Amino acid sequence: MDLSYGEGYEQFREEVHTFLEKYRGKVPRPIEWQKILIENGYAARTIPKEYGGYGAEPDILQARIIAEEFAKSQVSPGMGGQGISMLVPTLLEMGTEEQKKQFVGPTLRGELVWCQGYSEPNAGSDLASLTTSAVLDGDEWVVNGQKIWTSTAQTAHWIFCLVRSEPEAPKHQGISFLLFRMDTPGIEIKPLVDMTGNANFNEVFFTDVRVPQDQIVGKRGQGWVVANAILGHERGSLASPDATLTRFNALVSLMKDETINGQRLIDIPAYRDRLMRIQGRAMAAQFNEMRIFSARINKKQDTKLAGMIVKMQGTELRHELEGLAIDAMGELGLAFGDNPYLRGGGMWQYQYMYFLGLVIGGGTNQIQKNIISERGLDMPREPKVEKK
Amino acid sequence: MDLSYGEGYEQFREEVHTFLEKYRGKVPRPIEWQKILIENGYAARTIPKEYGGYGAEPDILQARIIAEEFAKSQVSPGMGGQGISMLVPTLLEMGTEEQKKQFVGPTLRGELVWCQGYSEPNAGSDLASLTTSAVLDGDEWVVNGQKIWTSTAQTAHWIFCLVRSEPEAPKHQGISFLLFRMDTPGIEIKPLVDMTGNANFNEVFFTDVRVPQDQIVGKRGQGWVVANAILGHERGSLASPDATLTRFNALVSLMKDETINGQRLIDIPAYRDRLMRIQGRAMAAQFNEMRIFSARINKKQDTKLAGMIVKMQGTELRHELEGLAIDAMGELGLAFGDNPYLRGGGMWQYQYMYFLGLVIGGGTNQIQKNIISERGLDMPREPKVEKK
Amino acid sequence: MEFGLSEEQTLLQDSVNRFLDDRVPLDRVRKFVTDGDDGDDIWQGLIELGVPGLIIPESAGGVGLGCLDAAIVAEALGYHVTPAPFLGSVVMAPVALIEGGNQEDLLRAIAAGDSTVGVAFGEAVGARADAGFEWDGARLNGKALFVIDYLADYVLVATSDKKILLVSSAADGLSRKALTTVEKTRRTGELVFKNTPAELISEDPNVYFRVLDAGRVMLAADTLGAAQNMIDQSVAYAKVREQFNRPIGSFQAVKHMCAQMVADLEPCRAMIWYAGYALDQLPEEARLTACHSKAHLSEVGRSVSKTATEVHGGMGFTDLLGLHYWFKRIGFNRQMLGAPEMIREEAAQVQDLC
Amino acid sequence: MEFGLSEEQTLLQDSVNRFLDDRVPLDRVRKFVTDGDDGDDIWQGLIELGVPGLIIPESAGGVGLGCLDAAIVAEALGYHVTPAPFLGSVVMAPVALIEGGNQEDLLRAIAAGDSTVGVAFGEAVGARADAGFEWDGARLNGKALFVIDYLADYVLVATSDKKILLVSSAADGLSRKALTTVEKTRRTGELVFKNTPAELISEDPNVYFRVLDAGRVMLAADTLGAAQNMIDQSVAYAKVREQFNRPIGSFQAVKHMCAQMVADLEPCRAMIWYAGYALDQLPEEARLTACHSKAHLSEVGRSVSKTATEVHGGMGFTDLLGLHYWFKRIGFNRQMLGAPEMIREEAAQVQDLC
Repeated sequence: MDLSYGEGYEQFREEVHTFLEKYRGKVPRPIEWQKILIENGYAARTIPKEYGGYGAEPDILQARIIAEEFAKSQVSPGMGGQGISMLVPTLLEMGTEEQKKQFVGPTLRGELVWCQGYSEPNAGSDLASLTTSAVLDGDEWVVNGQKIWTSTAQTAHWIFCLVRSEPEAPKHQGISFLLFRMDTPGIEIKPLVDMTGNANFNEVFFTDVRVPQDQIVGKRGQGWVVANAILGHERGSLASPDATLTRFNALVSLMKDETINGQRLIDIPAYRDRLMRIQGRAMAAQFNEMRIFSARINKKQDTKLAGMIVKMQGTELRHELEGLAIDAMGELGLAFGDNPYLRGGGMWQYQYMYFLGLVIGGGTNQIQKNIISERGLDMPREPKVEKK
Repeated sequence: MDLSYGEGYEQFREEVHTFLEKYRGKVPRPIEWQKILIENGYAARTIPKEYGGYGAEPDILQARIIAEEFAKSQVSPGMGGQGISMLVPTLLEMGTEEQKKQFVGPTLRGELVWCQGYSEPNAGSDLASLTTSAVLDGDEWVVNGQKIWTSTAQTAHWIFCLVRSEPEAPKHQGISFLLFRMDTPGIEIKPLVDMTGNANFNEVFFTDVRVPQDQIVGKRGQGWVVANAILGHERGSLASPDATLTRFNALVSLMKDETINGQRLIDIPAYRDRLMRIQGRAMAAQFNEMRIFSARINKKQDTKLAGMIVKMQGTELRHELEGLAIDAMGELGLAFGDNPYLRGGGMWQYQYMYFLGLVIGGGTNQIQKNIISERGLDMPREPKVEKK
Repeated sequence: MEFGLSEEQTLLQDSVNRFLDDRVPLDRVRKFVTDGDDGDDIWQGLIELGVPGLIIPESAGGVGLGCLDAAIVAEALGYHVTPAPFLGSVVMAPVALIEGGNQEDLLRAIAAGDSTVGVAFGEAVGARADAGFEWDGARLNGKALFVIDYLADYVLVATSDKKILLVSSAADGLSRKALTTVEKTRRTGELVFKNTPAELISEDPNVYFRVLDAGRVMLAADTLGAAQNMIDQSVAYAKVREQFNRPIGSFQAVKHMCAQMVADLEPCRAMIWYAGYALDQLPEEARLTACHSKAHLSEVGRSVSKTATEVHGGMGFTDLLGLHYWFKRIGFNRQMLGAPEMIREEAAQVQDLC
Repeated sequence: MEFGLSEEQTLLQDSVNRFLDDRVPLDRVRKFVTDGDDGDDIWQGLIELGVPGLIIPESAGGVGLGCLDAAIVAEALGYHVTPAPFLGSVVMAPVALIEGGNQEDLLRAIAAGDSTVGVAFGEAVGARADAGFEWDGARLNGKALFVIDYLADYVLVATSDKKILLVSSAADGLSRKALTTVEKTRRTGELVFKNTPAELISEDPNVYFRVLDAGRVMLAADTLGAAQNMIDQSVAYAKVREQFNRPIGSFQAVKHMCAQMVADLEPCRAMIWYAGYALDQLPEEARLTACHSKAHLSEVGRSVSKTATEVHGGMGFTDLLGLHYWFKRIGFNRQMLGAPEMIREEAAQVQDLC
């Protein structure tokens, strides 16, 4: 254990700091800002120059310092989204030279916005049973079917999409990974309102959508392998311990500010005990995250199980944390929307529900437990049931 | 809802009360007392006279009044045990006339003590896979194998025992229900020490134990049906809400009497909150029990689900209740055995462990949940795996 | 001796359930919530069934039944996430007015379905910083927040010293404003009083507690119904939804989630019956059982509503099945008239444990 | 920057684990518990590994390592439910003596394995009615209960006003008596003082807290190890135990119980590392992380020990597999030096939240 960064890194931190001081309050529009960030190595840092990145050697401590300094300064760290976080690493690993050249740069620069077409109404936990079909007709794929849980479908220019191209093959071997424009004829988008009242996600319908044959990543039938090359990335990011800590601090403030019968909520022992219980769990989660982060540098550290449990524990904890705030506020905890007595911008109820969504999303916690026990603990799989 | 018993029953209560006043402090030895109880209809009340019972019509209110008055007076309600509670109802339902005549009376009078031979080391949750064998040799069964979780094996005169008599039949149809003497040659008893340090149970080994052919209840291969005719009885009795209430009151007293740094435990809000949570659950359990009890009178009331959940909820609740006492006592909560600072006779730690045993025993709570979902909610069974 | 509903009670609940099955399907709830309609037809139907006069004496035009009967109606309303001004009109106001003894006209109007009553008990149950009002013996000044059915013809107001007052919607100096909450099948709002006349119904703390207890048992009964519906929906969904070539209900994980919900909720049914019965028949037990019913059902409700949503997977999170209406209804019942920790402390006080 | 054990630390833990695998199998634990042997050979082996002097400076004959190193040894001891006078001798006494600064001889004797030290902190952590003693500046009168390793050569005694004293087993007027507890791998007893001389080690509350925090982290680390072992046993058992013609580990219910145990326990590993590191390196965070480690591991430990017993079915309840030794070890760690609710309150105090 050594929780200091060391001298070389302090100098690097200073550089980042200087950069941020220069731009603080003077950040230009997103596309332009993204360009500046890439040029200075604060976005797309380790992506090769030839594909539009900065081209630095991977160094996780530097990445951490950049993240910390940007967070401290509250300057925008640039663009995110599923194109940058999921498609770019996929293409870099599995794409052709032409695909890397064509897509990576524009995506990094924010010129190309992507959405993800994986889940379907009947393929959720059992994603590999997806049925959106792609049939080769001449030199084009003809895509028919429906996707769900597609965020940013309205603003995306392109979609990366799992389709069933080989209906006769075993289910994991009949899937292909296609890329196509969202303005292709035959695509219809329907917002999917959720329990928070927002449409955080969409349904996307495909009717005879024609996709050039070469807009495929990997070979025909390799789509499952292509998609899984990066699926792990997404799960961990759903419940970050840093965000939990921020919310914990907000909860402490709330409990100090709010009163019932003149007594501060923090002075009610049963609530205080629940608060401290949550802090203990949040601390453990944060240290676990530091351990995982550190293991990316020192590859000798085994953090397989430590990583598998992050999404499950993190989402449950956040849901409970938001729930304590609601409880302690009594009637006030119900406030929502335009209610003038809203506390914390209405985020308590919103996050309480949203994190229940995340307990389910990205692989329900039941699926997570299957994965932990089967892949993490090597416990026997359930006997398979043959396809009817 | 009408929680009064009505006038006729108040007179009956008076009769019971008078009887108890007569004997209070003057109860003779168990065997003799059991005889008096049966003669007066306070034991074996609804069992026909011809088989040694009192021969009254079933009346659950009367039964409840008897139980209440005996509990109040703290006079012994007579003998219990698996012979009276499990074998007698089984014989009355499934036994031959000769078996009823031979066994019911002596069992009721306490002249015959029984133990139960159901579970085996490799047949616990999956009881029907039991392998203790019975092979007919001339006019005798030859029994070989091992039973476990057999309480009172040392004191029992006889055993009622599930054996595999038809090894070729499907597993539920190859079992027979035998009765035999515990002093038959070839029976060995080994006490089974459990986590409480006591030997509440035993292992029983059979080596070429010879049993007369006619000491079978039901037909060959019907043993599973015979055993299940009464298995439900046992489960409900493992965690009675009345007993939980008694323990709750003891816990309140403990928390009023004990102090930490001069503060009564009941005055520590986090413990008090846990105490009240437990009281809420205990209350719900008790009202649920009253509902079930009442439905035995008014058969129109459907209490199928209400009955199925009793064992599971009751054992978990008791385990938690005992655990709160331990927690609140701090170091003192660890006291056990001959420790002079023991509280409540050491029952807190003992019951804490014993009720963890009952969470598991009588069908683990995982098996209970299977039963609730499949039989109670009609949810689909898991796909079966063929025998290897 | 009988622990259970009488035939009449079963009939009552069945008839309310049949009406609600028919008239308040999910689409109707959705319309109430999103189109801002007033739900008058639902209330009219309940009036025709005699619900408003349920516990009002026959001498005042009511049906003369008891709080247990009201609780089983509340359960049916919760089961159907029914928008209706039930809590104040049918239970808390009648209990207060009968105890107060000086308002037969209003009782009669409620029984006839001509008047509705909202509930402003927040200040008495646990005052929050933003709210607060003064009562000078004749008039009110200040404001009351999170008033249930705040647009009703009258509002029952409890003061921090456990007096119960009645304010007419037509009273001078009264202004009313909607307060959006997460649960939209109940209309919740703010009342601002400026020298607003109010009538004293009771200054006896025992009456206040009796009214409060009755209200709490009704919220708990509403949660019982709502949670039961979520279980029913979960079991039905798990039987038809397939993943991995099997109904998800054949997976042990899903089965055990359903079994756990049942194990937690089923005893609550008997608890509500007892608590409802105790309100009228066992006065010495009524306070404790009301506190515990409210607190325990709140905990079980939270757990069931989360688990049921999980059983539905992503669908449970969307608006498509509307499962969230039940989730939010249960959330509302938890927060109003005292959150669990506060009520458990009250339960301890009732038993002289603190 | 590195969050994790160094190679040296991994080697240390491996060597202790190897020794314990070899010398303290379940049979040896059972013998200690039932035959009343003194476990001297186990302690001798740990002395040979340098455990007693682990955190004692090299200048006093020790190894000069830190509390994190001690914590990973504690974890190994918990994993093997090892009977050994570790807590007082290896951690709490050295911390106290180093801070106190006037006991180099004893430090040297501990490091050499010549002296052991027990712990009597109950009075300071939370006084119970039966116990209690007075300290007049030179001598003790009264009694201390539930003293850990009460037969050690010395006992570290904390007073209710946070002084730390040292009592020799040979001191005048000291009598000692075993107190049976449910957990028999630790020897727990009662000390009765009659004008018993005691030496003042520290009257600085900061020292008291530093010693207490170190002790709490060690109990938490012991629970980490014990709970990890229960998980390992559960997974192994579930793979071989068959019911319904399948290993029970292929049932989703059993798999999910195991997954939940891992999900709860795995983050605790990082927590113990951080808390151990903080004791030496991050003094401003040490109190809070020690409190939370102890409280959180107590909760996780209780849950894991119950679940692991359930995974084993009836076998888990018997003495045959000895699973209960881990169950009780975890139970002991929970109760000693402060139960969870009390410690969480302390955590709130540390942050000025109450």
